[in-house]
Amino acid sequence: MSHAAPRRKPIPPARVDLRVRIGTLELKNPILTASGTFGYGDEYAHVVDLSTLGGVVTKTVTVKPRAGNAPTRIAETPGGMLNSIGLENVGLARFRDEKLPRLRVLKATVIASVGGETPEELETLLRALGREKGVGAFEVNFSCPNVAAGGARYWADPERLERTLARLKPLTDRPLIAKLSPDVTDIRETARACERGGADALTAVNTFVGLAIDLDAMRSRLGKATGGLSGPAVKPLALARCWEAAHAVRIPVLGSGGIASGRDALEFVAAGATAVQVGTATFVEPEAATRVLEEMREWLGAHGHARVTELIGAFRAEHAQEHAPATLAVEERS
Amino acid sequence: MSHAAPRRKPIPPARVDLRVRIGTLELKNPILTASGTFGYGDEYAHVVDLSTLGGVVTKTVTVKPRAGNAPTRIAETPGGMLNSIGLENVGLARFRDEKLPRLRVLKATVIASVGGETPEELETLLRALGREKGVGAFEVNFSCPNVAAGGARYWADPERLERTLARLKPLTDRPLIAKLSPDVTDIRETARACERGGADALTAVNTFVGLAIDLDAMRSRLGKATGGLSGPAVKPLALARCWEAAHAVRIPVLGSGGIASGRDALEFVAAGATAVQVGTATFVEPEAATRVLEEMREWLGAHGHARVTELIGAFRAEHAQEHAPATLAVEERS
Amino acid sequence: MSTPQRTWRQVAAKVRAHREYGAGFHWLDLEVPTGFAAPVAGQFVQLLLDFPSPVLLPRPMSVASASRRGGRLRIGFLYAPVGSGTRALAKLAVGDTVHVTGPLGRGYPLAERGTPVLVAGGRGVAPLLMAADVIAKSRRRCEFVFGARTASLLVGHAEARERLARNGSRLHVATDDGSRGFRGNVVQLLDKLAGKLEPPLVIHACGPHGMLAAVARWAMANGARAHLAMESVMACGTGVCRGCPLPRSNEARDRVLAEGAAAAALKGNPEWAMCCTDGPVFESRELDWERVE
Amino acid sequence: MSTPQRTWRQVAAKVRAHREYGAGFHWLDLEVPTGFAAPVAGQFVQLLLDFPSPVLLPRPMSVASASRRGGRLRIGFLYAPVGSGTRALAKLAVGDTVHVTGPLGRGYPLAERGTPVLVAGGRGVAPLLMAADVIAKSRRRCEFVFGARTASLLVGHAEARERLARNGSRLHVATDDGSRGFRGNVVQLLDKLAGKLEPPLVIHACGPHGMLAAVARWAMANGARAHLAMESVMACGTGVCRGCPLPRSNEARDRVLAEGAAAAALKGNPEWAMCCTDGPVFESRELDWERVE
Ligand SMILES: Cc1cc2nc3c(=O)[nH]c(=O)nc-3n(C[C@H](O)[C@H](O)[C@H](O)COP(=O)(O)OP(=O)(O)OC[C@H]3O[C@@H](n4cnc5c(N)ncnc54)[C@H](O)[C@@H]3O)c2cc1C
Ligand SMILES: Cc1cc2nc3c(=O)[nH]c(=O)nc-3n(C[C@H](O)[C@H](O)[C@H](O)COP(=O)(O)OP(=O)(O)OC[C@H]3O[C@@H](n4cnc5c(N)ncnc54)[C@H](O)[C@@H]3O)c2cc1C
Ligand SMILES: Cc1cc2nc3c(=O)[nH]c(=O)nc-3n(C[C@H](O)[C@H](O)[C@H](O)COP(=O)(O)O)c2cc1C
Ligand SMILES: Cc1cc2nc3c(=O)[nH]c(=O)nc-3n(C[C@H](O)[C@H](O)[C@H](O)COP(=O)(O)O)c2cc1C
Ligand code: FES
Ligand code: FES
Repeated sequence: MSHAAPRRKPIPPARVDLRVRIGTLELKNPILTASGTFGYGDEYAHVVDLSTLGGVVTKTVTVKPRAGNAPTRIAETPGGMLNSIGLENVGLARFRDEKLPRLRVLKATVIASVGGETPEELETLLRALGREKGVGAFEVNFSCPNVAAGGARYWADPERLERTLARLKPLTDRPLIAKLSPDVTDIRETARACERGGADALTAVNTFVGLAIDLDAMRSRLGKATGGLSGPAVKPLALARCWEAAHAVRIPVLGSGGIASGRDALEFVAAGATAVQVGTATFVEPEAATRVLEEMREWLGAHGHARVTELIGAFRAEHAQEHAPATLAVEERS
Repeated sequence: MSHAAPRRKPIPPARVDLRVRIGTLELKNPILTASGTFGYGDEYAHVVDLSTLGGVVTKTVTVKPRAGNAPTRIAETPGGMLNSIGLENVGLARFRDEKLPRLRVLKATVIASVGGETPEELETLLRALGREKGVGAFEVNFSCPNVAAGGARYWADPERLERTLARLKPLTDRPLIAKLSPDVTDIRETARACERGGADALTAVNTFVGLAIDLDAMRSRLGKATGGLSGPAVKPLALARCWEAAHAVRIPVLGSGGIASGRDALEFVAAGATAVQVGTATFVEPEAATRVLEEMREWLGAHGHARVTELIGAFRAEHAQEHAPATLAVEERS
Repeated sequence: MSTPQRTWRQVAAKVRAHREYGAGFHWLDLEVPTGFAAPVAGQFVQLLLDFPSPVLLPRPMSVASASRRGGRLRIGFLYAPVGSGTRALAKLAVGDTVHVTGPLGRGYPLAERGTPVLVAGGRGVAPLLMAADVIAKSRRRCEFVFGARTASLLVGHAEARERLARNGSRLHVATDDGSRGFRGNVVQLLDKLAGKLEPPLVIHACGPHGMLAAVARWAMANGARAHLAMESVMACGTGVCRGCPLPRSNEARDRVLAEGAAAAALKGNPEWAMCCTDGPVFESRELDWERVE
Repeated sequence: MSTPQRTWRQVAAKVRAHREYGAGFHWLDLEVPTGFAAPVAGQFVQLLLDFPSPVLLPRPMSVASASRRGGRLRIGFLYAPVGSGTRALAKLAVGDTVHVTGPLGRGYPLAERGTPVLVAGGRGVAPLLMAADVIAKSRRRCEFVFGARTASLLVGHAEARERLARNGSRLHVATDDGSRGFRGNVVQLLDKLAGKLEPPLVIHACGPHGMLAAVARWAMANGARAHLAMESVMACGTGVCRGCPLPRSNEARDRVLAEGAAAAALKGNPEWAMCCTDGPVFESRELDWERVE
């Protein structure tokens, strides 16, 4: 029932140019793994050749190691899952001394995710890692819903985002990517604040705050009351936020939320994303990111796109609204 | 693995007192149908005895009839559906003259949903309907994601909400229920603003803005770019918002979002809702509201609750956080 | 049009037969409990898989046959597994439960005076197989025009021929590639046949919207009546969600505006007709074919 | 513990047998393609239904048997349909495809020196049936203590007896209501038996966490070693999501802190062990049983 776009001549998928650019960093292709869903990369090295991916976004690290939240940390919900990990991570020192060297050996393009409860903590992280070999870019997690301090709501303030990014910017020569929370009234405002502050790119979006109650025990199905919702259930919501953010700024946007297929990834690209991140899908299928990449390549080839960049923002909301007067002047007519 | 709450002696489900109060309106039970998912009530009268439900929230009416948005208006997504109806409705005059008389015959407790692009339009509606026989309460739709003007974002401004409600309040002697959008940074702020403005209750929440792209046609799977997401997929998100809103105000809250079973309904009650609305589930199962009601009654009886009101807000987020220091002082220890 | 409204119910039905039907199509036979009203050709139901289902909403499906065996009503469906919902449907085994809401919508007015011409495109043959049955039972004849891209896609061709043979009705086949019957589309074939048939013609058609638009235009240009079974993405199927709009013609819009309350069971929207309750079968003059997608 | 790490893969497996096993349990046999490593007793896999599935995440399931037939590896599972995922699993027919990620986690150290005592509670019998097999194959004897609320819930009782009979191992049954064997729980029975067995005892147990905590405490109090197969809600099953924490004992915490980097394959969290990669089998001293839920 839909009007197909004009047909192009197919080209061999292997010849599709998938390279994209995030600030000064060139990625082989737009498929990355999402922070917190692929460990520190090496866990999956025996099933996924990390060097074939666009990049690996590592688990958010904080200055000190964090033990994370008490159980239960996971609850499945229809089409999605809630998590309340609470930023369990090995901390800055072990990340730099043990994890990064391994990732260098695996030839992964590493995007190091950093998180802090205050602007100062983020400065400490960037001062320590900002010029470290083997880090391609930094993703600043401004959007964790699962920590008592320094979480998504703390960072939902556009001014704080702008000021903090302006302080971080001089501390590294690598691109800075600001990862945004979807739980805001207008993501265009936080997006623009990050751009003003000097972010080289945005990631839209982190998980959505959610709650599930175990009635019989009359407590949360998680150890903490709320968690973050991810997976296919949130894809339409994440896509809407990604589309809005991408149209509000000139810097590249990385899409995240429910991506599980090449078509999902391309929906985000069409909505304006330069690259995308595969998260929860990896829990279902360890090789999800690789499959998403191959499906994307196939689709682009079959539809005659020589470069993935042709498709960035290709979706325009030019809809046949002209046939639908919102208010019918019934009184005037009858 | 969870610690069960202390057991009570079961009581016959038929003896469970399900009555709840929304301002001056007493409802037989807490199960209502959600606006826009049950028409004007009479469409389902041959399969559902409307008089047995807590209430029927009718399709949002506007001053003038609206033809609604161009097709496509529905797109299923994992665990949910997007809709872009665009407030198609018969308008104030026909609602009052044709729909209300029918609902009076069917002995339904009617909650009339009203929507406007401006505070003035809402005043017009309340002036016309405010003292109409057969309307038990009004739900003011401050949260439609699918209209160009007067939608969720327009009404996300706490001050506008407060001022508008203060103007509507004198126009009716029936309870005023403000229906809120989930797409805000902090629902406690819009909730409190409505309370200050004089709302007798809140409904949390309406649908979530979402987008789905048809790649082949390179356009939205809906006629308009974005739509509103509803159904099981959004339940964890809606529940979190309902819980937050309920704890921010003293007035009753009606829960809405993904409710499809008695347990779902009771999760909202436990989170603080005085009543709940069944929406998308009715599309799956026309008698969903009736089943939800019976399942709720059974569960309360089996768990020895003589009154549903005992359970309102029973969920407390007292979680075993004491075992989980957020930051481990590893350096200090080792 | 026949308007058996508000007789629908949701019932639990049992799968009694389920088989491959050629060209990737499946035939599904369900036994519905008493209390489920007998459907009219052109009506549809909402099929919902038993819990746990991989999809949320029920799927609309035209009734392709209805018969009684030992007092029990059986309804048949001809469908193609195209997405998650219909692919999950394809896994149903005999004895499994499916939830059925129906019968829904308005069917074909098969009793309308004139020479009945049934026009089917591809899987649109489903409700017309049933229409042919009903016409045969009432001892009238019809012309059955059946088109597809190529011979192998003439799904239900044998079944149609068999049902039609009973009362001297005739099957006319068209394929785009000429691999069977007339080379061309159903409208070209209709145009060729029309001269030999006794007017007025009453066309009952089902198929892709593009084909239905062409049939509708042909009918309006040639003084025939045409009843077209339309589709739309649906949620409720019962008229409450307002999710399945089809554009009304100017003529229909003006009529709804004039009739006001009386039109379309109080739900009349002058701009958009609802596929599920105003249709799915519409007379050609009801819709604005320029705006049908 | 045996630590066959990073040998897991996700493969498409075929259902070769699927039958009711009594008391509402099912036995599922899957044939996995070559390349899938042979699992050790106590290890688990993640079972994922083929698309379209009504649930999102795979479900963790202990391996209850592993055998080769004609060069092909078959793995068996004993499970109860308790929710949407396992109920959908229960609909699988022979020939259907299931995706299996594994083998995952650390199994029982069955070669550990001492008298092996297998302690099973309810459906916890699954990995211990396999453990009994392995012990039998290595021509050693074991004591098998099997408890349930009542006789009818002693699922796999006959299977256990048969497997044990091969090498002179002994089955000891306990039921809370005394409807079969010893009246009481497995720990009481263990306590009664212990005196007659040659120390040191090496207990391998699986069952509800409450039972496992009691077994662990008994072992610590009586100088026995105990290896307990734990459960947790899981997402990845492979250590990356950090979603399946179990509380470490103070002793284990101090060790992780002291060993630092070397501990637990670089992922050591001094506070919480991960069920999926640090376990699911833990020695009694590794966990803080006061905080196990
Ligand atoms: C009144 C009516 C009668 C129908 N009768 C039949 C029939 O007899 N036999 C048959 O095979 N199909 C029939 N259909 C179409 C059938 O409902 C769709 O094929 C089905 O809903 C697709 O569901 P899915 O989950 O398999 O695919 P999805 O994954 O939901 O979608 C797959 C493709 O089908 C399209 N689609 C989805 N829903 C509809 C819909 N309601 N109408 C049209 N296209 C849709 C999507 O846009 C997409 O291109 C009928 C539809 C209507 C409205
Ligand atoms: C390492 C491991 C091995 C297991 N081995 C077996 C086995 O051999 N046989 C067997 O029948 N079951 C086993 N389980 C439990 C099995 O994974 C759960 O029963 C299953 O995940 C429930 O899924 P569901 O969709 O049917 O139920 P859901 O609807 O997801 O939940 C139903 C109930 O099960 C609980 N539950 C959900 N997930 C888990 C989980 N991972 N662990 C414990 N409880 C859970 C829920 O809290 C709820 O009370 C094992 C679990 C783990 C972690
Ligand atoms: C278990 C889990 C842990 C996560 N941890 C982090 C994290 O440490 N830092 C971060 O920025 N995002 C984290 N996320 C969010 C993901 O990176 C991703 O943005 C989100 O899950 C949405 O994408 P998805 O639906 O593909 O999973 C986590 C998500 C999950 C499910
Ligand atoms: C098709 C459709 C139409 C709706 N129309 C309205 C409406 O007119 N007014 C309103 O306040 N909410 C409307 N809603 C929102 C519902 O009332 C409800 O709040 C929302 O769908 C979440 O609940 P659910 O998941 O149970 O459907 C509509 C929802 C759907 C799906
Ligand atoms: S499908 Fe709901 S009105 Fe037609
Ligand atoms: S389930 Fe993901 S870390 Fe254990």
